[in-house]
Amino acid sequence: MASFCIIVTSSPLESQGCYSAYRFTQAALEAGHSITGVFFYQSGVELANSFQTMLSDELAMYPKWCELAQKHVFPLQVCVTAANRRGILSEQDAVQNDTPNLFNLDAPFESVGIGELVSMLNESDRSIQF
Amino acid sequence: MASFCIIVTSSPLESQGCYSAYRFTQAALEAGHSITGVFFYQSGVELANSFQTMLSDELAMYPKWCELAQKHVFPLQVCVTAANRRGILSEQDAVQNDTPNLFNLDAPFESVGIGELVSMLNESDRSIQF
Amino acid sequence: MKSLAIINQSGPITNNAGQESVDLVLASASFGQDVSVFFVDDGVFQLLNTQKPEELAHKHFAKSFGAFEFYDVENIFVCKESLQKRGLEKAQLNVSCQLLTQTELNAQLQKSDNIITLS
Amino acid sequence: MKSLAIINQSGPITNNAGQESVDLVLASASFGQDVSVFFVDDGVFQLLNTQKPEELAHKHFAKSFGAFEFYDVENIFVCKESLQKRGLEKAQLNVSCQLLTQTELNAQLQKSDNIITLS
Amino acid sequence: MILHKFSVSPFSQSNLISALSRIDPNDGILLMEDAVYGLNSALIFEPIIQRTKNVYALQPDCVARGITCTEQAITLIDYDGFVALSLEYDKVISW
Amino acid sequence: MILHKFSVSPFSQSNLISALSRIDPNDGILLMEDAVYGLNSALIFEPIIQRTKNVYALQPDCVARGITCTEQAITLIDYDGFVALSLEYDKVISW
Repeated sequence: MASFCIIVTSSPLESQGCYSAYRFTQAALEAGHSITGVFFYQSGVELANSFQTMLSDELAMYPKWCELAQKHVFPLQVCVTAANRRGILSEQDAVQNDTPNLFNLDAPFESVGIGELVSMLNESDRSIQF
Repeated sequence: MASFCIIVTSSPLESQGCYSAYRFTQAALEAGHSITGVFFYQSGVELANSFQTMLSDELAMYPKWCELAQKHVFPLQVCVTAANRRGILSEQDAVQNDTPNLFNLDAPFESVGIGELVSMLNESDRSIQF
Repeated sequence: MKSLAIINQSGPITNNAGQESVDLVLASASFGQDVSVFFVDDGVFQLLNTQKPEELAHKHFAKSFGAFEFYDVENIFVCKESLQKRGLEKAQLNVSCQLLTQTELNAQLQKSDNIITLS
Repeated sequence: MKSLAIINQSGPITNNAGQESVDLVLASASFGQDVSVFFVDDGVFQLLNTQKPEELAHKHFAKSFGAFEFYDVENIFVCKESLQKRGLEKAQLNVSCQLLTQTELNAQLQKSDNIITLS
Repeated sequence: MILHKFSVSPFSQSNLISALSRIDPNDGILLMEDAVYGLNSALIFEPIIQRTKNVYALQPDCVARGITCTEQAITLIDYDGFVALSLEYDKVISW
Repeated sequence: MILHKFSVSPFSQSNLISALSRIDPNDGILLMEDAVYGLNSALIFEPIIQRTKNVYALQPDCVARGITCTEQAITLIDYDGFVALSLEYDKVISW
């Protein structure tokens, strides 16, 4: 059995990548492999925006990722710099801005530095980017 | 002198379009033309996210658009459906969600329906999409 | 009222352009705008009647094309060259439409006051 | 420690990929990762020494390429075919680098444990 | 050996054609997302299957788009097969 | 008459080549943003200037990218010229 690091760099609405990554992760877990974690970078960070509101008949990826990560206990890490550039702020960012309630990056997503990606790559047998 | 409707459909960080639209708008105003308004649609709505935080040496388009629109008094209209899908909520959306402070679409940007685009197109001599 | 041409350039699943094109077509038409819809380049893949976006839990927004006629959107134009290049024939399309050569496409676009592309 | 290949595929101004590639290169290198940087396809335009992104108020992030050597990032590989196709020569490039044929490029990529593309 | 993964339409973007000569005959090629549209045109898939014998297409992405694969040299896989394939090769590049 | 505006790199995306035959000889073509990279290759700009005599490139976008235009048949304009051009034509399409 192998361990995977999943990297998502594509925007949820501008690419199928975020959905493909979800299906790959699901299939890997079902086959008995483990997921070291998912790292969201570039436009991929847009998936972590908790304000996303799809119409009722549209595919909503945010709750799907939350559910999968909580069920199988793997981290959803979001690059803090890439997220801030795209208007995605964690509670810590909000506190620093003196507007402690104004954040849209919440658990199970975590705001991290790029160093966390390096750690994940080193702990995983394989990385796959979507 | 002519009136322009500016349509922005490209993401601020994934395309130069949002910047090109800004320079075009500025040049049109300096030449004595008028701007009926700017309509943000598709990924273009991402420009309206008030949480965007660029590093100090990076180009920040959000304040530039706010300043230009306030100086020359033209509307910055954001399609509500496209914005909600991308995690951009107005105060009205936040009130409806029973979280009245949690919004990231603020004045001078306005959350509107697509009908406003139709009105702007009909009131303008020319439309240009970026 | 001015006329509006809406040009689809992307396939149906890769991004949200198709759905946001439908939103734009129906809203504009319901505000009385004279709307024409064009499918060019990869946009012609939105018309493929064998698509099953449900396979990927995606919404089958192309079913909304059937509603166009109730909004008096009758000008649905498809680029013949784009179809041919992609190995598609008119019988595989999910909406009644007119196939246009590149020259005819240009002529139709000249008739519209405003043109918006979705890609 | 595993080795990491970072492949740049986009020009410098159109999007944020170039800046976010530099962020990734410098952070990975400072965490002791063995990093190689590749410029292929439109990514080679990031290397053009005549660029003046200031003209469009954009940050000149390519100046950070000069810092790569201080982080021990010495493997900077450029696709020869991509340069030729775009009318560029080695003398026009802003960083000291190795030009690779397509076969050599594949061989270098085979050596890296992980590969990330930025486009 | 590398698994080269392509996700965008070869009709609108040239990254597949550009990358082809960088691919070793022992490497693998996976067509998924909009790249499966290439299965509709021999002009596109012929150079691919001539480059390597190891060519795969993700069937759920074909089904969703209404694309059928008539070329015997291309192996259709599902997500389970995709996971297995990513482990058969030493690494995956997402062009 | 239509002004056809192109913004993406013709080296990586095929929309310019695909749209070319849809352009009338009396229409105009504006190359801006990454489309100005096409000025570096005669293979790309020759078919463009053969399609119409009215070909323009946005100079600030060339300067920012370090691209020089050596082809006399292409008129360099700035943003003021872009505004004027958009009014000379009946409408603008952003491909």
